[in-house]
Amino acid sequence: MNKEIVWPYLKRFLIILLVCSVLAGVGSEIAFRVQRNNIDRGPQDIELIIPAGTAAKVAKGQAVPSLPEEMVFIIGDVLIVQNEDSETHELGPLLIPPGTSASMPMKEVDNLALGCSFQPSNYLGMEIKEATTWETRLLAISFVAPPTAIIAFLYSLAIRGIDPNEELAEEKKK
Amino acid sequence: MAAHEVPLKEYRAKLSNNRLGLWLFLLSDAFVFAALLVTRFVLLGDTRPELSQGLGLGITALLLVSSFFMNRAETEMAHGNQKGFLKAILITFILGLIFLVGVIGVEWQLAKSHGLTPDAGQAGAIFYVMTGFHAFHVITGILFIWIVYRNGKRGVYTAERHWGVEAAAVYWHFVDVAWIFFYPALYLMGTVIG
Amino acid sequence: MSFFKSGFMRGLIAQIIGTVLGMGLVVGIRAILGLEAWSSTNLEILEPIIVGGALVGALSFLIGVGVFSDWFKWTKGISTVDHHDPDPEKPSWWRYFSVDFDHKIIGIQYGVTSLIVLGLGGVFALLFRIELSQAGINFLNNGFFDLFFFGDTNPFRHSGGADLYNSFMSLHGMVMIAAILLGVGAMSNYLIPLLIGANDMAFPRLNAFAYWVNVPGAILLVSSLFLGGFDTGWTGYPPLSLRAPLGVQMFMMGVYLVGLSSIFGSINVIVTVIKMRAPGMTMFKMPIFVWAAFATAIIQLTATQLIGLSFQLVMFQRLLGMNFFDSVTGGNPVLFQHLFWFYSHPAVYVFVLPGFGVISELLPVFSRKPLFGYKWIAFSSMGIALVGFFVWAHHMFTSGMTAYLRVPFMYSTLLVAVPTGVKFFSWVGTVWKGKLRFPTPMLFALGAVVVFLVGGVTGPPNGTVATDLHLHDTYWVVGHFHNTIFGGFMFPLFAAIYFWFPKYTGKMYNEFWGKVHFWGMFIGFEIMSLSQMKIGLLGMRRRIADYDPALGIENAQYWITIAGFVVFFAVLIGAINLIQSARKGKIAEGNVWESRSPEWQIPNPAPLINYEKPFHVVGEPYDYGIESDYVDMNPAPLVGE
Amino acid sequence: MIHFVVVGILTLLSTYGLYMFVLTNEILLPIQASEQAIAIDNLFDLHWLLISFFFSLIMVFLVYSIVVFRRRKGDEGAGEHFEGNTTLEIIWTIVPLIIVLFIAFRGSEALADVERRDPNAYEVTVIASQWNWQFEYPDGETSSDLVLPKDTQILLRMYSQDVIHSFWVPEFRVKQDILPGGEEYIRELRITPNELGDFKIRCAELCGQLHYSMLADVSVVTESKFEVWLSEQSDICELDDITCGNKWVEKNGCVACHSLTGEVIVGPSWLGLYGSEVPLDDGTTVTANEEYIRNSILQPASQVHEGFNGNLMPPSFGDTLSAEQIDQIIAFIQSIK
Ligand code: HEA
Ligand code: HEA
Ligand code: HEC
Ligand code: CUA
Ligand SMILES: [Cu+2]
Repeated sequence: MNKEIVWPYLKRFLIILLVCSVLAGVGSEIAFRVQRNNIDRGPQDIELIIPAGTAAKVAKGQAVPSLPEEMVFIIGDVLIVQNEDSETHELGPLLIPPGTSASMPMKEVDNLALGCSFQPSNYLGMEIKEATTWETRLLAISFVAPPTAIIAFLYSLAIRGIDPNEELAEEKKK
Repeated sequence: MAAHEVPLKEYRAKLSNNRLGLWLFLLSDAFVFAALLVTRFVLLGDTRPELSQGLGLGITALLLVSSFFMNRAETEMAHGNQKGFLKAILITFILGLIFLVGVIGVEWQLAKSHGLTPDAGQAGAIFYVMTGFHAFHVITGILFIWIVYRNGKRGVYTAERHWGVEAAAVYWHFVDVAWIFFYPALYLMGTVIG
Repeated sequence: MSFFKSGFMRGLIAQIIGTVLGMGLVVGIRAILGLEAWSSTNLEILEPIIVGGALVGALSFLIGVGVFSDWFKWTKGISTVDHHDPDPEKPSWWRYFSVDFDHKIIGIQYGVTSLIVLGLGGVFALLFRIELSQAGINFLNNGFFDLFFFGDTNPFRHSGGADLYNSFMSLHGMVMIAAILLGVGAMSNYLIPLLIGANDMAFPRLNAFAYWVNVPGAILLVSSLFLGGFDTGWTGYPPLSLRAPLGVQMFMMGVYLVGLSSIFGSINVIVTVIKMRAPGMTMFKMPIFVWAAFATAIIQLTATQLIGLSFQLVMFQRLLGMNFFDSVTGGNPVLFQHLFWFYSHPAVYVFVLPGFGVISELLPVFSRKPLFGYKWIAFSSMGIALVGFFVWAHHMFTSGMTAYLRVPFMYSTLLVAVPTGVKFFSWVGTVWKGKLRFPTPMLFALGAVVVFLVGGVTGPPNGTVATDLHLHDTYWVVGHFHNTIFGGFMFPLFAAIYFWFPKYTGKMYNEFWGKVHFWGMFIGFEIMSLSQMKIGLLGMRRRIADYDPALGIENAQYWITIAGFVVFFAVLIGAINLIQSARKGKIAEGNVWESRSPEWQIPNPAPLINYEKPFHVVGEPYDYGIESDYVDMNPAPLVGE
Repeated sequence: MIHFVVVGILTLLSTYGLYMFVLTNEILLPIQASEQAIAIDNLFDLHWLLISFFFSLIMVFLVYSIVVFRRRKGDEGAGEHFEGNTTLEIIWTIVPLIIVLFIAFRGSEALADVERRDPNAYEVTVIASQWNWQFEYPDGETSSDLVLPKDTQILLRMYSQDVIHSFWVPEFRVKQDILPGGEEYIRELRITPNELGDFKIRCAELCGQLHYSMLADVSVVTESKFEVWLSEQSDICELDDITCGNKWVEKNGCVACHSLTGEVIVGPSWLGLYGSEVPLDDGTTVTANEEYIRNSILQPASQVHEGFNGNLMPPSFGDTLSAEQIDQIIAFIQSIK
């Protein structure tokens, strides 16, 4: 294949691809806003309440239904544990006397099992994920932009074809 | 196929068809290799099977060197040097054969002795399917090279008409390039499992 | 010269011998490895033996039929000629049953095989449709089918009505798709060289190989029925296909061979189109069908590899325990679906693009008007083909794939409506203010537009995720794709068969029976498919052997079955008409349709060598109504020639 | 020009007719029984409108051309000569493109509505296995029917024990495939039933021989009825052995494969099984006593009834059934004569 023939087509395609990528980015951002699932959200404060009588239940080996065994966070979330029980509870580094609350910010991606006094298993599983990020966005754009660009490129050729001779002449003028 | 009864002009036209055809075939084949890579990354993620690093490096080097000799062979033929051509292509053939023995005869047996059998989970499956697919291409490649070698000895090729040599060379380079993608995916990327 | 000495028969005999040898080979290997070598009841032992036999058998067929002969000679340094003149000692039909390199012969071979396979798929459809005509399992469980499968002692016997239903249904799907691929091969092989002024395809031997590999492929496909069938649908999703009866192996191997045909056929098409056009025929002066075939070939060349790979991985998992897709032990079943649909979605555009090409080719001829927006139609084919690579996951909206990606796939899926729309609007522009004539091929072309329109507009509801959650795996989808397939393939195929009939037989078909064929097929089909869509919305799932009478759809089911029979008999009438006309029809001489296209400027039937002398393109292909020519059949030699 | 006016009017009429009298007048969809269905049906409505319009547009132009422009007898001339019109082509590329963008936008909105999460959703675990449904409620109650309270968002967490199945209740509209493979492959589906009534779950993914009959009943009941029902479902049975055995058999879906009437579904019928001589596939026979039946339940593949497939029956009942329950099942089987 001749370079002079291929380049003008490639150039046009790349420009169109660029434009389409920008459009796709904007479009997918709108779709994103509409979509919203639990990991595609801004950081939040998440409250966990230890109800009265928890210690007694745990001592008997029973679980407290309102307390999850597994929690999923995204980076930037803050977990606020409020103790309404009559005994002090522990969660990893946190020590929470009755009637008070303590908080724990989520800083990095991790999968933890923290020692914990309000689960019969003595552990609370915590998964900290990155919020749906540029990676997902990039993936989305990479599925949207190329097909759009292909269509736009092909029809642009139907509207105004590329004449290699003309291109060459222009090159020469410069 | 040194059909000397065909005029050179016609031969050239056919040659350009053949070239395009071969490249299209390779494009098609590349999709299998790409899909195998995707399969590997989906199933194994950032882990990899435990394999003999020395052997991997060794056979990879061999294959690269064989590609060099293949290139020599083709150039010699293009200059009409029959002797040089035969020598270079024979070396390519032997190197290819050693590569094959290295993968199937040694690496597979080693892996098996470490418990990495085809039915040993995803790592085993991926390892054997990737090396197996590639080895299948190597086998067809060396068969092809062998045929070209024999025909070369019979004096079928000339400086103007040696499409068979060229095709074998392009195919062999393709097999080589495919391995350049497979090698890191199998031997280098990610942490060892199992 | 007896039929039993034809290449085809030699191939069959070789396949039988090869199968036995292959089975022996596996038995031998097992014996050497110290495994239990043979068992006539233990399917685990039998499976590798039979697969080995099938593989060697298929290869033997190809060797026996003789497609490799020239290549074997090449390996020995012997040169061969591209064109064998027909052997005067052999009857003219002989060439159709043996390896022949002429593209016209190969085109007809593809076409006839396609119709036979289509008939087979149709019979399967009617069998399972009878089962569905009433609620309750009441047809396929009768004793007749037990006899058919050799009774109780057969380790592969089917276990009852629902099992047989599933096998017939799955086989219907796959056999029909094989018929489509064969039909596409027929159109592109027969037409491309004629349309672009070449005397053959670029690689005649490869072309013969690409045809003949279908034959053992089809044999394997159908043999699955005798090895327990396969209850997986044509999609063969694991883990179900990992547990399915042995027939699934034959199905996957058969598909693999048919896939090889697509790959090699498409190489030929692309090279021929790029390299072998007549002087003066720029890309934008090619007959429009060639654009469509070219776009089709791009898909076939690349995507086909992935269905081959995905099926191979399933076969390996069954045979060697290599775990790719069983999620209980770490595999990933969704991965299979991605690999599978990466081919199988673009494949649906393989089904329709050549048909679109035929429609675009015929409308101008019978409207006596230029094709409206040639470039736009040409680029739409390319657009559909290329965008088709980016939409595969719309078959997986409910599959449990990564949830967020459903939105970009929804968009790209809908985007295909744009180039398809351009085609439709341009077709309307083509017939607008034309002087329309309505012989059978034109009826089929117009029917194709209408039927595909129904199929096309029912695509977007599938394409938006939320509505697809309701529609997925219902008869709505069944209705959708029968419409797209009939509109994009079946109707255009028959349009092409009737239109070029004089070109390959030298005779004229019977117009009356052609019209009966059209109206029967058109009306029968729409009753069938509109009812399918309706019951699908109401809750009729796909791939079920029996349904809940409480859905209130029994009446519609009954009519679908009746309409299916109408379609079958309409096509049968068409086939008889074609056979009769080919034998006894009126001689058709010259440019029957007053077409500008080059193939109509040469005698009927097309001579052995298409164009003794290459023509020159001097005008536009579709300038009907202007005193000018598209091609100059007797050009003055160019300067320097 | 007159042609375009006529065709334009006809197109509008046809669109109106198709939309009003066919697509929205006929009963096309089952009743709407969940909040998710509302969003989906609104989107369907948009699709019906677009289908009506585009179908009419093309058809009217086509039929009009066929009728009005057909060749008259004896006229051998050509049609009007025009080769295309770039402006028109651009219009009919851009307009559908905009419509496509609009549908895609409405589509993602509807999807968001369908997936809207209620943090207080009531969680039910769905276990699918070849041709059987099983539901587990938060406190461990299990059932083979799905009973749901009205107007509460239900979070279904679903997994399969063998192949892929799919959860679908046409009246709820939504559908989700159910994958085998444990934690990582659990898939969720949210439904907020808003109509009282009885519906059916229909497995929507081909899952082998009896896929067609993989159905289960769904009842949407009032909150109070739901509480009552739930309390009846616990794994305690204080009645006589045979009645309890019957309960376990129904709950565990044995009757999906074993009939009580002598008919063979996929497993042997239990009618008259107890005490009979059972031919095994290795050629021997055994008497179907307690021992044999217990073994058949715990290790179905070990003693296989001749003519049946020993791998069809799930081997997992040993884990889910207690010894007492198995005894009660045996008592029940014994009672079927
Ligand atoms: C012949 C092949 C063919 C063709 C051409 C198409 C064309 C399309 N198909 Fe279809 N499809 C199949 C064959 C085909 N399909 C098959 C076989 C299956 C089932 C596979 C299986 O599971 O077994 C399937 C399944 C299928 C699904 C999966 C359904 C499911 O299982 O849940 C989806 C989902 O998006 C889909 C969408 C589309 C779309 C959007 C188009 C579009 O290309 C249609 C575009 C055309 C038009 C829209 C009409 C004309 C356009 C205009 C008049 C312009 C203006 C229109 C608008 C702006 C809307 N198809
Ligand atoms: C080319 C493609 C094609 C064609 C033509 C047809 C034709 C028909 N199809 Fe099929 N169908 C599929 C492709 C096709 N189908 C696919 C891919 C599936 C999905 C399978 C799956 O889910 O896995 C499917 C599924 C499918 C189902 C759903 C099954 C299920 O989900 O359980 C149904 C149900 O009604 C059905 C019915 C019919 C009927 C009644 C016809 C009738 O139109 C048939 C009428 C008969 C003919 C058109 C043949 C006529 C030919 C001759 C008479 C031969 C003459 C020639 C010579 C003698 C040389 N089909
Ligand atoms: C998926 C289908 C399926 C399910 C569900 C199923 N079975 Fe079976 N069962 C079979 C098949 C097939 C056989 C015959 C093969 C064999 O003997 O192992 C069988 C055999 C048996 C036998 C031996 C009967 C004989 O005649 O030899 C008993 C007892 C039995 N099952 C009990 C049960 C019980 C109890 C349950 C539920 C808790 C159950 N089955 C659920 C398929 C099933
Ligand atoms: Cu379960 Cu279909
Ligand atoms: Cu698709």
